[in-house]
Amino acid sequence: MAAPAIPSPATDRRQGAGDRAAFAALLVLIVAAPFVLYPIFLMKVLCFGLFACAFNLLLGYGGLLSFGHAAFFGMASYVSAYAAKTWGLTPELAILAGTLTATVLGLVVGSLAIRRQGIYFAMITLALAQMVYFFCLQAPFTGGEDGIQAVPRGRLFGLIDLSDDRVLYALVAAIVLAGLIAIHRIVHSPFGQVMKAIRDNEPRALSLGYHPERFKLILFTLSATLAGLAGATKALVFQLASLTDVQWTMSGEVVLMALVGGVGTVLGPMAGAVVVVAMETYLAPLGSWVTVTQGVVFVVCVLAFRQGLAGMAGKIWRRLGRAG
Amino acid sequence: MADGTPPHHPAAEAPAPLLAVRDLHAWYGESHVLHGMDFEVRAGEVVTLLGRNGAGKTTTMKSIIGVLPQRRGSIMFEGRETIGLPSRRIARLGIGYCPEERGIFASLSVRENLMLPPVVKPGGLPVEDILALFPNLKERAASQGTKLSGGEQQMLAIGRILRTGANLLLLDEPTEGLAPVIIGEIGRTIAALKRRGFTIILVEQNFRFAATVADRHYVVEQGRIVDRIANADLEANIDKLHAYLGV
Amino acid sequence: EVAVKLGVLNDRSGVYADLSGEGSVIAAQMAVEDFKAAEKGIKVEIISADHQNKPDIGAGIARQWYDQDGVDAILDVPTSSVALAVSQVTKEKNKVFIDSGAGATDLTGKQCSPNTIHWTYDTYALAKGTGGAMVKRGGDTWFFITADYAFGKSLEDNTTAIVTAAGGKVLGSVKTPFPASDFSSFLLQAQSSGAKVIGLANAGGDTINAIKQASEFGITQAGQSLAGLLIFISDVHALGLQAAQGLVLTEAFYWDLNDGTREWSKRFAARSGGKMPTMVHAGVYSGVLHYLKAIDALKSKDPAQVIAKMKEMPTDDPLMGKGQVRADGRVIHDMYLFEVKKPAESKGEWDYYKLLATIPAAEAFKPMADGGCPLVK
Amino acid sequence: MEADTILRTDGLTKDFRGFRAVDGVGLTVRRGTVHALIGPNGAGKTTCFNLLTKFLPPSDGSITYKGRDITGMKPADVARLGLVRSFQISAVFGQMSVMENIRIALQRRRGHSYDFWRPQRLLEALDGEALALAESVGLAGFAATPAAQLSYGRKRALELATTLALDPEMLLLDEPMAGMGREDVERTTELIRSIARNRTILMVEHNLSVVATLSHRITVLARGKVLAEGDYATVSADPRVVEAYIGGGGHG
Amino acid sequence: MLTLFGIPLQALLGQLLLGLINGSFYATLSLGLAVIFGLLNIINFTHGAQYMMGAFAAWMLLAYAGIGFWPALILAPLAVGLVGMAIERLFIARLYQLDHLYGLLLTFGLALIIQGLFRNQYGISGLPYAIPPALTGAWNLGFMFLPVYRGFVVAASLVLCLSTWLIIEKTRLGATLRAATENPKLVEAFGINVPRLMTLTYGFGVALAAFAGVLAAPIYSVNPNMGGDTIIVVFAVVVIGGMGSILGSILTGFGLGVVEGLTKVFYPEAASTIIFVIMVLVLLLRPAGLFGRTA
Ligand SMILES: Nc1ncnc2c1ncn2[C@@H]1O[C@H](COP(=O)(O)OP(=O)(O)OP(=O)(O)O)[C@@H](O)[C@H]1O
Ligand SMILES: Nc1ncnc2c1ncn2[C@@H]1O[C@H](COP(=O)(O)OP(=O)(O)OP(=O)(O)O)[C@@H](O)[C@H]1O
Ligand SMILES: CC(C)C[C@H](N)C(=O)O
Ligand SMILES: [Mg+2]
Ligand SMILES: [Mg+2]
Repeated sequence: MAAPAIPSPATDRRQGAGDRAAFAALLVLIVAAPFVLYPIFLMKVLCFGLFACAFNLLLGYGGLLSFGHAAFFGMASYVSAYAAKTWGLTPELAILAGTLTATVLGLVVGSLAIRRQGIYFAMITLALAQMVYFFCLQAPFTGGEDGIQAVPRGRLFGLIDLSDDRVLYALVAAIVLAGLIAIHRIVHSPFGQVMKAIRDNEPRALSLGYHPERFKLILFTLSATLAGLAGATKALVFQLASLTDVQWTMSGEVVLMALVGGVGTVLGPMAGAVVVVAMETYLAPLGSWVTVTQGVVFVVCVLAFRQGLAGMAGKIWRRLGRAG
Repeated sequence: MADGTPPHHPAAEAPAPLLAVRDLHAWYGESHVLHGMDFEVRAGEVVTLLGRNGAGKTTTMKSIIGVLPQRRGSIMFEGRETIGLPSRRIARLGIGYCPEERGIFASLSVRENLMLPPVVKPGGLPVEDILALFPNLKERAASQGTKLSGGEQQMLAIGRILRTGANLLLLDEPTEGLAPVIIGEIGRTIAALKRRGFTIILVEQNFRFAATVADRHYVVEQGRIVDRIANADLEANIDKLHAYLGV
Repeated sequence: EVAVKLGVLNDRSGVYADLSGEGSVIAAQMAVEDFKAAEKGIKVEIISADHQNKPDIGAGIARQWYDQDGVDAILDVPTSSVALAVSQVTKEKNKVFIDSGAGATDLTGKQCSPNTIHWTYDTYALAKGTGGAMVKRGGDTWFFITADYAFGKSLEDNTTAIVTAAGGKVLGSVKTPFPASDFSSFLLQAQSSGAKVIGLANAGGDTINAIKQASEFGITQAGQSLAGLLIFISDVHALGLQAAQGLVLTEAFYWDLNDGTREWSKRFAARSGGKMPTMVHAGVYSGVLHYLKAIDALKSKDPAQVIAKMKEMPTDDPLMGKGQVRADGRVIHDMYLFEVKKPAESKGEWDYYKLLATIPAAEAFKPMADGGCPLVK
Repeated sequence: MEADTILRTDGLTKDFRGFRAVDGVGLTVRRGTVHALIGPNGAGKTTCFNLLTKFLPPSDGSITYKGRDITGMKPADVARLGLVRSFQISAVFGQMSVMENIRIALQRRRGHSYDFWRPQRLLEALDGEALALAESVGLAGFAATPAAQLSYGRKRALELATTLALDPEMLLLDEPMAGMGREDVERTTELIRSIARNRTILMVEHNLSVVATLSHRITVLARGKVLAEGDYATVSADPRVVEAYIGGGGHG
Repeated sequence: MLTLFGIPLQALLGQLLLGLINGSFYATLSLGLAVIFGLLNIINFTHGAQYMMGAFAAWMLLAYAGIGFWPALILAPLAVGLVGMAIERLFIARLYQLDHLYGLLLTFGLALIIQGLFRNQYGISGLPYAIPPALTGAWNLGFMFLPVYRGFVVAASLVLCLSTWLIIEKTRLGATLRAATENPKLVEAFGINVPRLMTLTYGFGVALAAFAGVLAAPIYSVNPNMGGDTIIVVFAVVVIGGMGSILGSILTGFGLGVVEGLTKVFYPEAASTIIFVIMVLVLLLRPAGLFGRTA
């Protein structure tokens, strides 16, 4: 229906080198940042970064725009918070519980949604996410709009006390890095190749004997799982799970992050998350001007930087390559 | 238009060419595709552009109608310079364009597709004549445009510009994908249009077909006109032409 | 020489931005100026942020303020869910939280904290005021239109208790999605219940829409009365007297109560583009004033000491009058029952209320023993 | 069914909202032949292809492939049985290189398609075979070129190479020569001829000289029905075919 | 008394009527959205903000110029439509050939800006706007008390919806617009001024939203957020009706108003979720919505 304008993943080798360089830079940043910046802020950025990258796995590499990803993020965060607080599970088990919940939910939502395409796909995911939201609003265990508060951070494997922000930071950084590496691997796997082909020309893939729905469903579930991992981790960082995380505005926010960062790049959305979270955090004193500022950022991004931050970085990288 | 009336386009009698293309250059982004095309078409003529795949025939057509904005040089239509005009103004001067990829609109029915281009001058064919020409269209009039078979879409693309009264028709590979019987039909149509005073530029791969309808042929190679052959001389030049076209 | 940093954390862009928002910052600044803090050797800095009515955002900002920005006390925080989260963080970081905007009784009840003080009102006080008064005036059968979230439900529960205790009866209730814009269907249900009073257990835009539509459907003309369980003067301003007339409501403050309130409110209005203060603004002022008094008395800002001092000293200021900070953190002071004037009765732009009754501090709030606060067991 | 019949349809019918595009077509394709399906525009040829490859469900009739009833199958499963199609509008994976295009098809046969946890390097094992296929259609020099940048004729060649990578027993080609210049037409004709040596081909084509040179047997469709069938000489002499399809001034 | 599922039939009738009234807002709003989507391929997230601007324009006309409801019914949509046209020229015109996503994000950003600016200027609680004197009062229908104004709302939106539908589906204008969305270059090459057509269309869709805003002003709170809450539901209406189908969104608008109204009686908490339940069901059973064309 619409011209394919979502920037598509680059094919060439240079991209691989660029990715490696970006991963290395990210690693350095992750290690160095807590010496300069507020660790809780950084953890928030990391969690949202992973969320955005997971979302982008679906959009950038599957061409599927989900407008309901908050459901996986939020549901996982509720389950992990509940598991840690009420069942008293250790943090790693709580996160696992949250993540698996997102996997199952992803499988269910995915199997309904992937039957439709384009805007209809987006709308089904939105609608299903709204139902998840309604469930979270009504179900007693989520604590209504108060959310689940005062979630204990607990001891990792029952041993390491996570109440120190720096220790927790190390854990979060490890989880997020693992998530990003997983995404990178998925994109650059045999499965990723077929996915790329399906995105490029679905009828042709079908005529070659592939079942596009199966691939899409797997991708959807993987994306939901990773989004869940991000949400589950976030619940422990903030010791809170709330309706914000399952609301449709959160689904919108993650689209924004991916767009600002660069759709169709493995790490771009991470950069997008940095920008969006920083904006929310540091613009907060602006009060009611926050939304205006956010709006301006949206508009400018769409009009001037459609490739996102990663796109710009790529351009510069390529120019450097040409010069050097 | 009633038969027997003299050709309605005053330019038909004038000695000046209806369309004169001079030193036309065109670009897609950074790639320079036309390198100084020079040719002209007189009113009432049928002229073909022949050439291999990628020679620049379609690009020439797009430059004339103006859908390719990156162009330089001069294109005079009825004595007016059109190179700086947007395509809608060029079309309004009386040029009808039938694109290579047909450009049938999926969200419109066959009838709506047919009725879409606005009438720009008097003298177009009445709808009934067009439907008589392409009976398939009549039968499928209420279908969605792109549900037509490949060939039917081609008929629709040609049919819809006949209505508008444009006196210069740009037909880009009108016979592609058509059954031989329809190709014959199109040939007769072109001849009829010519008799009615239309001027036609035709891009063709199928030069045997071209030979049946055209007055003159221009050979395009790498964005330039490399030869012009009158139809009458075609037989004599057939070997040369084969060389050009790589047969 | 003590330097304190106050953080006004409230809704600056959402539905409660008018009743709290920038006005609360202005009120806090006025308190600092009126107290002449600088002359007394207390250096006060005020910062502010938007919690967007989301607990995670509110808690995040609170945490960062305490950890990074050296904030000593957080003020206002309308929206109970955010207030509960901020209370949690404040306790963990051992700072001071003086809430003005939120309604949850839990803040000083089951979830009370040694570091939290709840200043202006709560759902119990609202229920007591409006619910009690309506029954007294003969409105003994009720139907609730309740916003489907914790605040609405607690308002309904509290009012139900008061109404039944006073011999009234609740005929039914309907839970409305939050937020909602069309209440006509719910109003119709309320109407066909035949209850004498329709209790609106909601707030902000929901209440405004419900009242506007009730007047449109002629509910009040037909003899039923509306009880807005939480209505701020900003809501009445938005409704206009035509739609709002006759409403009975409970507030902790009204600008036109006495000379003290009038003088302060005029100054407030001058700084906020002509808008009169709500009780939330007044509560922020009152709270900051009391907090500064405690610091001045101690010449220290140590949270535990300051809170102890605040609980020890009686409260007294021109806006809320005399009162007291209870051991559970609840501030008690007089509450007022108002009726919204008819357009003809109003003499000026902000002349909206008629005072019906004053509810003495001792009766207005939930007794400490019933609150279930673990601190005072 | 005769032993050497690979595909057969009986009473195949397709209705579009009251319009019957294919009307009781019975078609028999023999193993190892090139079978052409021709007919006027709108006769139902592409629709037939869509029915055979399950891109459309038939309204009526049955399809038998290698003795198996495939009428109710899914498109991907039909492809897995070795019945593979090309499209009237060229179908390649535009953003992928020629090599990757072919590998996608090879991958389907070799497995690993669902392996999302393994590195892509695994696929390099297929490169040799992919290159050989590219070579066989004259694309050896373009292995790294993104498919979108190929000329029309080369896209067609790539599409064939990709299809061949599946090692299909039977190919359905829809107007493989449409829009090609003379050069490409000749190259592609050769290509199809070489492919046809050990496979069955069913093809739609309006270029009668191609049809005449390549096909062993021809079925003529008109208005959704079979009008005539036989070899080129028989069919082209049939007055009904001349009237409905070839016309007076047929261009061969 | 006759009852149905424990509810008196009379009360049920009243609820149905109320649903229909709400439905007329949905219909008018989703009509504008469907025009913009169906003809321009832009998912207009600013629609809610433009609805709000309509209501505010009516209020401003009254407060600053003393112009009442009736002229505002024409003037406000006109003014907001002009603003919409400026927005289209400046921003949206650059996005037509791109993926839907970009139009959605851009208009979402614009909505944030517009709502933020109004909030800064007028606060959040809203502003009073009275029902025009000619339309006060109510009819007693026996089973309920129907305010005259609500009756007017239904009538006005019905008239508007039907005339819009006729213009778009039954004239060549509509076909031209659809073609222009699909392939603007080619339509332009036929001699049609596509950019101007697009601008006018967007302006028209926006004016429809503003019209709904003026209708809403006397009964809903006139505040900067009034559209933000409705927009998602209106989207759902358009999708259920079939993206781009004008008639579909009109009928679905009214229909969903009724369904929502009934939900408010039987399971009020779910009243805002029911629409999404229906959306999922519809999309699973009918891929292109109730009245949509399959691509
Ligand atoms: N959109 C485009 N972007 C870049 N290059 C293009 C584009 N379209 C065409 N070209 C290039 O311009 C040249 C001329 O193309 P054109 O389409 O005019 O050829 P043609 O003579 O019409 O060929 P054919 O017979 O295949 O239709 C070719 O080399 C082609 O690759
Ligand atoms: N999805 C559809 N809906 C409605 N009608 C259709 C559809 N697909 C095809 N048709 C109609 O069915 C008839 C047969 O179409 P088909 O594409 O099979 O023709 P064809 O023989 O391939 O013609 P061509 O040689 O022109 O490609 C045509 O009249 C076409 O308009
Ligand atoms: C009206 C509001 C400021 C009260 C808020 N709804 C609460 O939850 O306490
Ligand atoms: Mg061409
Ligand atoms: Mg065909």
